[in-house]
Amino acid sequence: MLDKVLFYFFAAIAVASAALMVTRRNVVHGAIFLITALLAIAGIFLQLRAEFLFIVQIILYVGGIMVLFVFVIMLVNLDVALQQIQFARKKWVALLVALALAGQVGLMVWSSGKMPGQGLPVLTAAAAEHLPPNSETVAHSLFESYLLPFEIASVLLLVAMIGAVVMAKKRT
Amino acid sequence: MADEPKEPKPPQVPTGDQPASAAPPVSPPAAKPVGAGAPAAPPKAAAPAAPRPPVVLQTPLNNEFVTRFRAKFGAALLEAIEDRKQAILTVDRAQLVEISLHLRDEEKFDMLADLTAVDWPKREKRFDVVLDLYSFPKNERLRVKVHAADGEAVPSVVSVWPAANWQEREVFDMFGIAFSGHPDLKRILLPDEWQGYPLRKDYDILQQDTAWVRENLGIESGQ
Amino acid sequence: MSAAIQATIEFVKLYWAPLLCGVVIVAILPLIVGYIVLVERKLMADMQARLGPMRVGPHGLLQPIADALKLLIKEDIIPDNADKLVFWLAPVLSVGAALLSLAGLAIGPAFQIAQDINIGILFVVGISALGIFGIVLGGWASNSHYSLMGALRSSAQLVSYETAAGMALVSALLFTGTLNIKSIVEAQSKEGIWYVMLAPVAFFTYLVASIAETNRAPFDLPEAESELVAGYMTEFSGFRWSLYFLAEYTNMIVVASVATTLFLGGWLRPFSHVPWLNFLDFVPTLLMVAVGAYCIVRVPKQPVRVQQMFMMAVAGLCFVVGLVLAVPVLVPIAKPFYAGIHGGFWFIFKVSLYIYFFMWLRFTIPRYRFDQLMRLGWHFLIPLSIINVLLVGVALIAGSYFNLHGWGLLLVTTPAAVIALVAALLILAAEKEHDERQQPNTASDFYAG
Amino acid sequence: MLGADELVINMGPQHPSTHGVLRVKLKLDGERVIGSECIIGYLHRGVEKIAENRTYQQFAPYVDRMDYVAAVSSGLGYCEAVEKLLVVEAPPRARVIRTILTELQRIASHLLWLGTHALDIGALTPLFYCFREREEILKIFEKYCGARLTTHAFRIGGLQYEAYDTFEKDVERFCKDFESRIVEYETLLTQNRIWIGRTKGVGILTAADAIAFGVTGPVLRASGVKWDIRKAAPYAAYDQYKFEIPVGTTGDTYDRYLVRMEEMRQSRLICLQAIENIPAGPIMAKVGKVLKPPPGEVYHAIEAPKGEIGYYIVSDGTVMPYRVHIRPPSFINLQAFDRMVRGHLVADVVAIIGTIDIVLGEVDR
Repeated sequence: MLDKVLFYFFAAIAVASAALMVTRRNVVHGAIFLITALLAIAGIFLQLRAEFLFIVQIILYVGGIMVLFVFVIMLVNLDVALQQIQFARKKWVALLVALALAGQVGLMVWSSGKMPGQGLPVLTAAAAEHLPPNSETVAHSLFESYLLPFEIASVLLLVAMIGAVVMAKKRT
Repeated sequence: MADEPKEPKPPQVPTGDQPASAAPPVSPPAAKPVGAGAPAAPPKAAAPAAPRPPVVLQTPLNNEFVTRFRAKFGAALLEAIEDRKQAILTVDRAQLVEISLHLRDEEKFDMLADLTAVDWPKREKRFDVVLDLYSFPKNERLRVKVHAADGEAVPSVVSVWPAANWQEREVFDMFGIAFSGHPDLKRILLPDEWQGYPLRKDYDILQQDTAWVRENLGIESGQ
Repeated sequence: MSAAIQATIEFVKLYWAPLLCGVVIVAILPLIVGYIVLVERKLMADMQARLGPMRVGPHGLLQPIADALKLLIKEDIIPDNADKLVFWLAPVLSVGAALLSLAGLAIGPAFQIAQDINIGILFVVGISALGIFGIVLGGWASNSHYSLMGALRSSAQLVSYETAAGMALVSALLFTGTLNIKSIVEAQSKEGIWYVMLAPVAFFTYLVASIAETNRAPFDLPEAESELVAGYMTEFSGFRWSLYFLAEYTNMIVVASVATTLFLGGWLRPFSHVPWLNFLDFVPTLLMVAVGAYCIVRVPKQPVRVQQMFMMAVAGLCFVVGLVLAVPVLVPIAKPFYAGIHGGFWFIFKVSLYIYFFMWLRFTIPRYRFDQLMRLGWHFLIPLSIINVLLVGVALIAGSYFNLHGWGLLLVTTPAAVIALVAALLILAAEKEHDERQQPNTASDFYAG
Repeated sequence: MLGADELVINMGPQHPSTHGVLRVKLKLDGERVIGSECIIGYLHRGVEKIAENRTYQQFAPYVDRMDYVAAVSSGLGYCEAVEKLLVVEAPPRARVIRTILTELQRIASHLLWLGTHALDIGALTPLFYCFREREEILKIFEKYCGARLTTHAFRIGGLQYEAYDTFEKDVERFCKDFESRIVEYETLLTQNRIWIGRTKGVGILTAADAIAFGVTGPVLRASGVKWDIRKAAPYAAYDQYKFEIPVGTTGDTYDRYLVRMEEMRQSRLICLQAIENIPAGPIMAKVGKVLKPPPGEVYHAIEAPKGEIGYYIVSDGTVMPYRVHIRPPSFINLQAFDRMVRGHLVADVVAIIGTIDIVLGEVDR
């Protein structure tokens, strides 16, 4: 019961702030609603007893990426940005894509359980006390099962970072 | 202080109640006058307690430096005197920049200590612009004056001594003397829109730009 | 409907203790912070040859309350061109993040709001980092250049030093193998050695980084009053301003608590596993009695009768606390309370020492310039902390190879620390050389005396 | 708001570290200063106009209100200038006492500079240590003439007050204590890495620039020009005492700091020498009640704590000066600010304002 309440609470916040994020003209307000959406999703992770994902969501997305976002936004001249028309073109394309996506998701939800092997997997909830500590689980899968892909991904990120630095340096 | 100001230039006997025992000359002089020891300074108030002897404080200055200067600029040197052992040259306004360059480079007066003006409203050319120069190598001071009538511009010496920048602005601010060639001649201490030039003698101490005060400070000036 | 009520009742039944704890902490934290400020002012006054607040209450003891009242009833000014919503939100965000991160901390084995959350230390660090939004958004919303520059400085500074702090935490976490706060302290209890001994370089890195993260001197650039007036707080006044203040000091408590937990053995008594040092259990009692006695001595010096009574009351309070601390040691029946009471004492004691160090620094040294601060972070602390993580890792592998435990681990970690220290010196030397190459030779012998 | 292009930021006239009502318009590129303009005059009181409407004696207290942290020095300059105009000289005893008080004032002024300068750079504590010692000096002033800040300690022609009974003892005790106190400040700052980082290489003023801008006082000396009016054209009783003129080499903020610290030490030595032998005799020359200097003009400069303070006085033989012009060291030194600040960061701006050691009362007059 409590879980359900919490879930709908966070889900509602996430959806609402995502919508607000898209519709705000003021970039900083948009960023604030994005932060709210990300936090609400973190809340859903916590409600699912995935503490590690919860904290990673907060540290990486909210604490890391969004800080940089806001930092950059503040450097932009907002008055100029406000005067530019932001949603004028490709309105109909966007609408079409959105409708298609919604249809797909709806179909999946509607068809769950109807066709074997398709649709949403039906999960059975384990009792909270019996869950393995999930940071350890994540660590095991990252550093044991998927060590090589993990390392490759880190090298890739490092390369990207160095590349960004080099490109930024060249300009000045 | 609106009574008729006297010209300080002609050597004259002091009329104030000069104390009798003003015997010892100011020692040590703040800075040697240029070429001290030249035929300046007749004995001053030698006898104490004697009936006040005539004290000559301003004497014509005639020494090597002045000779050199006169040879170079001739007619541009209007007057050279010594007042209380301080050398004062009065020069032609038009040649001020050349003279300044000469003084800075040849005579090593490398610092402009002070630049100001004095208003003599009764005179034909009412303003004195006064430059106080100092020479580090020679440890000497020299005062250079130019005369300027109201509305006449004085050549700016900012190009010679950057130190003149704010000081010329201040003189412009207070006396309304324009300096031709000044990079940024505008008021410095008073507000930009202020009317009048306060240090002119015809500007009373109680007078002020009441319109400005009312408009900007929102108060009646109370004067 | 009844189901919802049922659920609520269930919820309250399950979680009444942490809820109560939370409410209590939120309620008394402003008071605690107020007194930390008073202590800071008194210490500063003492170091600066003056008295500090003396007027409100005896020795200014009621000053925080007066200050809080004043701030509460001050006019709330919102600048005309400010973004009202964000201006309103920013201080709340700041203080909210700081308070929320307190939930993860354990003050003694008995007191923790978020019971046994297994990401404990990450929770504290991650949530407290959210406070940055309060600063950045507040600076932006004020619509003032000073505020904005303060905010930009602040975010740049926080992002830089978070890395170093995180790396320092990693070095210590390598020893514990867990993120759970209780387990971390228990691990130190089991090893019989605090991690500050095993990872001194990490402790140092964390110390510096935590000062920077809390915007304290010498890294208080976001609010550097001589340059940016008050940085991001310039346009804030009254209660909003005090919220920022509350957040800053709460953050100090948080970083001090994290350091205490990870490096200083949390709630453990020094040498808790050495039986012949058990007499150290009397130290808390003696300390409180000493403070009380000092108060008694000061009583006759108080000018007014009310102040004398107040002083007596303070002394009495000290004695009572001393008694409470003494009972679990002396009375066998009260033994079960020993861990809770003495744990709380030692934890608070260590946190206070850590905060005292912050204050001491603030009174002593000048402020860094922004470029110097960034250089210190990126060119010195981050490389050092990364090297240190590597070295600690190697030391740990060596330790497990030789099967070393407790104090024995020092055999491998000390060389690691020494190497890290050498690395630090090398980095500094390289920096200095770089500086000297940069410095243009402007000396002029023109007129040189 | 902070675009890639330049940003103009206004520092002051209400700002914690512009030392008064100085307003600086800074043109910034990020945090780097690419241009600056000082806007002054907020404290203008028309001192020079007032002078033309007061008698010579009446005007003397006004000069104390210019550099109000070094009132004794301004007063000395004015009194000596008028004495020169009158062609009188203060008696030896008065000259020595003037020297002692002026040197104490120099220490006090430098102490105030040190405290606020350190505070600007973020060191909180030196301020209080400095004020502790400054208080001792102000107590001596108070005992001597009843005032602490705007003292009006001297009169034209000498002194009004005889040194009080324990004057020598007080000065001596202060000087004895002060030796260890300077060491205290230096322990906090001189070797401090952050302090060095914040001041070394900041606000460099070369000797050529310094002379061109007419900069005087410690700022000039820190640029390597060994020039001090106390030596170049001794006034009061300075020719009787031995002291050194400290000079810097690079002319950066750190050098100016070192020069001023050393100057305090030298001032202390001068005071110690002076109190050893204060000549007996009158303290006032014979200058009548009504001063009517003979017509003429005089420029007299002394070494104030901030630099050369000069008085250009024109007399027309009446009881009121025809024209008094004051050459305020802070005003002239502040001109070099733009040269010093370009290319530095915002944080350096406050360090540079502090290091020029301006007093707005004197800049604006």
